[in-house]
Amino acid sequence: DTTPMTIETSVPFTSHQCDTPSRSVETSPNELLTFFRDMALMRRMEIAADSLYKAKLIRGFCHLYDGQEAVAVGMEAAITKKDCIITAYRDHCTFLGRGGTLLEVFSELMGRKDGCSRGKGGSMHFYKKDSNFYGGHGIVGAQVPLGCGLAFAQKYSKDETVTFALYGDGAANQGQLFEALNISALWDLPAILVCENNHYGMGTAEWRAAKSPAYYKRGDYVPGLKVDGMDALAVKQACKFAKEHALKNGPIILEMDTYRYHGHSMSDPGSTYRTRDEISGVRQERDPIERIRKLILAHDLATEKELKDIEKEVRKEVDDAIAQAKESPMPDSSELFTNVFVKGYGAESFGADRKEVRATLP
Amino acid sequence: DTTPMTIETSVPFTSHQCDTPSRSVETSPNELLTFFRDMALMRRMEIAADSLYKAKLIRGFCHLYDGQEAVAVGMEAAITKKDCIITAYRDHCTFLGRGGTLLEVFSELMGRKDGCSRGKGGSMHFYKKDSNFYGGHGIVGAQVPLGCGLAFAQKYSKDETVTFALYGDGAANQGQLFEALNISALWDLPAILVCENNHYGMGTAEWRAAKSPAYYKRGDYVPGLKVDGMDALAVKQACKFAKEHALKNGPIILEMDTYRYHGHSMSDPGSTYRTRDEISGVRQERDPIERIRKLILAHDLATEKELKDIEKEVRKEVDDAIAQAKESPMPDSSELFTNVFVKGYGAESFGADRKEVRATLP
Amino acid sequence: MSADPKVFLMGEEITKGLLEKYGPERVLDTPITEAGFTGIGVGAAYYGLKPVVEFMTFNFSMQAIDHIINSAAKSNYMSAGQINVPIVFRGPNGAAAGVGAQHSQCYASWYGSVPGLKVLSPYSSEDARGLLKAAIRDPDPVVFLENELLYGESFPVSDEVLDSSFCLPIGKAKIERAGKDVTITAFSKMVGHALKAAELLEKDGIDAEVINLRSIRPLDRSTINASVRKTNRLVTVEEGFPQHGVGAEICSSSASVVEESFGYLDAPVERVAGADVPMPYAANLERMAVPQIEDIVRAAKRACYRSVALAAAA
Amino acid sequence: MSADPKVFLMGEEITKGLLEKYGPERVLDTPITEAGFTGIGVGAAYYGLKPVVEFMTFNFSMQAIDHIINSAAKSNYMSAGQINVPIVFRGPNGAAAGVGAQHSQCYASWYGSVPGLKVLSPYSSEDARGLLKAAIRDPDPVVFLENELLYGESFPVSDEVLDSSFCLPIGKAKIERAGKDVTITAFSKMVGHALKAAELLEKDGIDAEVINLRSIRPLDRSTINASVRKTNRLVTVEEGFPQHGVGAEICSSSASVVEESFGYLDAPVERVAGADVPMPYAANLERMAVPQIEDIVRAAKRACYRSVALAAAA
Ligand SMILES: Cc1ncc(C[n+]2csc(CCOP(=O)(O)OP(=O)(O)O)c2C)c(N)n1
Ligand SMILES: Cc1ncc(C[n+]2csc(CCOP(=O)(O)OP(=O)(O)O)c2C)c(N)n1
Ligand SMILES: [Mg+2]
Ligand SMILES: [Mg+2]
Repeated sequence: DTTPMTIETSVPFTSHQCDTPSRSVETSPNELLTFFRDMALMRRMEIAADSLYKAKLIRGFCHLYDGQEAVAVGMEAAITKKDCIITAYRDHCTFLGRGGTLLEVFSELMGRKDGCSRGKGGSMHFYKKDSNFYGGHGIVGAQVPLGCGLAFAQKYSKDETVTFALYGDGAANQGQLFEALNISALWDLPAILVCENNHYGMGTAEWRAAKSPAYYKRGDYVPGLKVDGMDALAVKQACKFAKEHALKNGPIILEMDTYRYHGHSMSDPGSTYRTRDEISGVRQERDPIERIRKLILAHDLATEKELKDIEKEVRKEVDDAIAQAKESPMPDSSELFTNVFVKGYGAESFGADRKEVRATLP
Repeated sequence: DTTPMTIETSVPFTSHQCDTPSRSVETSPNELLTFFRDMALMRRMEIAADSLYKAKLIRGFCHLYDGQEAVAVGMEAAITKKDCIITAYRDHCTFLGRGGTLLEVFSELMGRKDGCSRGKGGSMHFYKKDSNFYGGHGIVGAQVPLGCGLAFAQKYSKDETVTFALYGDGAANQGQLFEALNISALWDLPAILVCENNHYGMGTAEWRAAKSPAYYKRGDYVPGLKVDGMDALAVKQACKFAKEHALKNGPIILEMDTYRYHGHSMSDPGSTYRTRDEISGVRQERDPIERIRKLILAHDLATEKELKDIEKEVRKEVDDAIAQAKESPMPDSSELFTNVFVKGYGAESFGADRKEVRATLP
Repeated sequence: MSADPKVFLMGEEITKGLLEKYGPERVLDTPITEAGFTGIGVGAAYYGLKPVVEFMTFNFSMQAIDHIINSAAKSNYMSAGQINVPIVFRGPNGAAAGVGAQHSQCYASWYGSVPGLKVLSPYSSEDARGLLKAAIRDPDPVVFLENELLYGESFPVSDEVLDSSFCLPIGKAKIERAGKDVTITAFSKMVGHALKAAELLEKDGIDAEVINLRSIRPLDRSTINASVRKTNRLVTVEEGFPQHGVGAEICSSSASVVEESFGYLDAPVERVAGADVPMPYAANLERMAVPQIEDIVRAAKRACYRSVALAAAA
Repeated sequence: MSADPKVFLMGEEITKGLLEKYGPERVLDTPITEAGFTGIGVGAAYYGLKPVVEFMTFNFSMQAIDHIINSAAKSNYMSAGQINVPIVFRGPNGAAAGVGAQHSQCYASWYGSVPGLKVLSPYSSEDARGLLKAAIRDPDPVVFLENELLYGESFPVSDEVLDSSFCLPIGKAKIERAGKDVTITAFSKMVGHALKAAELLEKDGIDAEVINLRSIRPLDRSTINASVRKTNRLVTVEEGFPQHGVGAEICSSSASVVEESFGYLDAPVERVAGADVPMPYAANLERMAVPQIEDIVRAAKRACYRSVALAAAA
């Protein structure tokens, strides 16, 4: 059912150096149901990853996105797969939004062959180049200049597409962001800097890390928009607006007011630097999935039962993918030496004991 | 003659997020004559350095400050030697302003023993710690966080003093500047960022390097002031204002509108990216020395002849210092291995041929 | 830190304990802006304070590396001794478990190549305590490379080490295990591997001497040299990339094995190092990418049996 | 560059000539923000363009080194081949004349240690032309270390080199001068020094073989090895700091002298390198801080006469 319908965002947009998009967002029953399903799937996937981590099937870092799903989903609804996305280490759901599969996610998380990076990247390094998802980056802030570089390439190639570079509130103070913004503004690059403000960088509250936590204004001479990042429709509206703006006028900043339910990574219980009340307050009042559920029910687009069924389906999908991922083998040991270079010219490479293990790079 | 007198700056200050200091500047005949003499000395020194460079007595880089003298001189008039200064590579006159001697300058430029860094630093690396001058830095922008660190130390030590960190318009886009500014604002550091806007970073005009060349506003949430940097009195007024502000409220930016007559360094004729008319226009209308000369004559504080005599004296001082510096020996070859560490614990260090030349670090 | 009020600590996500003990004036939580806060730390050191700058891991020190090299390491020299820089840069270095390519690099050889820096790398609790104190007291910039995986391990500690006056000398290696057949040099986590390898080698009748380098710069060339002159065989172990690594230096340093001890070597030196690839995530590949105890054992045996093997091959 | 429209150039103060030839769309003047524009360059390479990122000198690449290492070198590996990074980082490297400590560092050993990077260092016009073209055509990130002092020198160039199709292979060293008595390895400016040293040595009856490394990574271990097996003596020359340097690698590399050619060495290897100090400004000190021709001659003679000297000393 793609009948157009219009829904008002509950919070107005706040703008800096630019117009403000309308609060009335065009959508359709279909879109709302898709939002629901996609976000439910992301939520379920992240919760399953949590369990796999606790079962020691995932190692190292694992940064979960639950709470922030509306950003990934709303953004995708506004753009096409020819637009580029790049983000930090909290990348599972963004990857899914770009069309990545659960099997690829879980296999990568467990370091298996069927992972999107064949097990070589790990949790922080997901990519899907065929739909213009460029990672998955572990160095805070680095993805912002990289994203502006993608935007440069789009403009250079006259592709009439844009890049969304996502970063956190903690990353928003990084100097390279200001450097890249200046260059992007000078060169009118179609770059959209999306600050996912979940209000904490690890255990540090935004106001302890930033003198001015009004991230949508931090571009100074670059326009910005503050968006309710818990509302997929608001996100969609803002991203549409930003894409148009960027193609015409160059860079723009979107600050998404959002929240992560989980701790920063798996070693962080997430409750030492914020109160349980704060977390449950957000869950009750602003949860992105519940918001859409309410909308669907209010507009009679589906019954409660139908939505529960979707959730059940999603659960099964996730369980099946995990089962399949567990069957996926570890990468072959020869993979140690693949992909060091595209072209190795027959150079030698060495293992830890260089006389025992060495390879010729093709 | 220290009779107070008041002089109006010819250009008003422009402020960002703060009050504007009064255009009426308190001064005295004595101060004006000192300004004249000090600036004439700096000018002469830089012109002599130019000749020495052309005579191949100075090697490598040599960045001259002529045109910008009012900044060094006005700043010193507002502060004490307990306040810290740190700058980039264009550091000869700042060093002189802090009480460094001509002999130290010329000896360092020629790589001699009597240089302020015993010939080991070179043109870009002058220091005078006993009057809180911390260099002389060759990496564009690096001195800004360093300066904020000095300010941190002053506050930590409860010294009630401030730091002036000078940087160019080119440097003003550096990310580390924004990082340091955020931290300084969070911690209320008594840091004054002085952007010496001479309108070019090497051959690049400000507007080609910055989307927003309003440098006094680039601190966004940090206050700023735009100052006529060709007017020593305006500089003095602004620096006094900034010092008070910084001790009370933390960081502030001063943009000094100034001009360098010479090219960027000695290999730059300085005339390919700007017109000769532009240069001679500034010389005629805004020259910092001529402005003070006119003030002195207009107020009958000295005769034209007396001022010419000062210039003659200054010339002789410079010539004498050069003669003396030429007599200064090269540093002893043992200096190759001194000052690598303060404490070397008897570690070995090596020359190019390690079996021929090696040293034990004390 | 309690002894000298000029010492202060800054970095991201600093542990609550220290903050409570020394207060927010001396323990400063910073935003995620390494270049900015490192520059501020170095500036504070110019003024005469003694900052301890913490990186969450040394991978992030690359954001600030210009300040470590150009602002810290070179200042005392460029100023002919006017501006010394008493600062410590510390943090976990090298591979942790399962953190992938961007979070696993070892910076010992990079920082160890730079004149003006001191580079320390503790292995045991004794090292950590004694070397950190030495680093903080030192008037020069010190890069202090810790290892996340060692934070979890426990070591026996003597009373001497627990004494508040305990401190270790900079620039001196420690012979962790004396032996006569083969010298194994290592630092950080790899010292533990080398010691375990030595135990296994003992079962095969090989008596290995294990040197814990402790200081990468200055390198204790004389201790290494003396050992090699005794054992006539050398295995170097490190976690970092092999090319231009610490092992390469030890093998060829003039004051060291090849050049000065040239006449003494009975077998080619053996270098064990991280594999020459970015760190993979998958557990099986990761295991191949970092030196294992059996790699050290194998290399040591090769060094000891080499003359035989060569003869057999000929 | 004219061949492939995907190639573009970016950096500070780029020469007018190129701008006029290729226009402002393909030749981009950047602000002085190395981290920012390098990140942008790498991002553009992710997309499939072929950026040539120019640093005014490689000293300033430290501001952007995280992008070179973490964003460029490791991406192809981390993405299992999805995101390759066809980019060239170029600029003058190492000591120029009289520019002091912050502007004189050689980055060959640092970049050369990193898997995923290719590191080239031309000496002559032939090298510059052939290697730059190879670098631009290469699908992987290439660090291209030039030398300011060589820009001024002129070299004889053959017709072959001038041909528009001329290109050099990556990973191959060039024997600049064949000889039988001692192998001298060098790169960049030091190749010239080594060749001049060889001329002087010839007068003393020593026939030196001079190897121009050209590629620091991959290192052409087989060419070096073959030469050492012939001459039985090795002198390595570089301008950079000695510890963990290119010379250290050559001396100890398994495929190289010490390990594989162990049986072949008649004398300890000799390492000639920059002095182990920050670069001083004063002309006399600066001269001592970089290898001179006579240092190479002396080291080569020592290698050739070592047996004699040893005997005398014994
Ligand atoms: C340069 C750098 N410094 C420090 C870290 C360690 N670190 C990883 S995530 C993180 C917090 C980032 O917070 P934010 O940008 O708000 O993103 P969020 O995790 O909230 O999504 C830090 C400090 C890093 N990865 N890179
Ligand atoms: C990080 C870095 N990049 C590039 C350079 C080369 N460089 C030296 S000075 C300069 C121009 C700086 O201009 P500006 O900040 O306006 O200062 P000015 O020279 O005008 O005083 C450049 C690009 C450098 N020294 N450091
Ligand atoms: Mg956050
Ligand atoms: Mg300028």
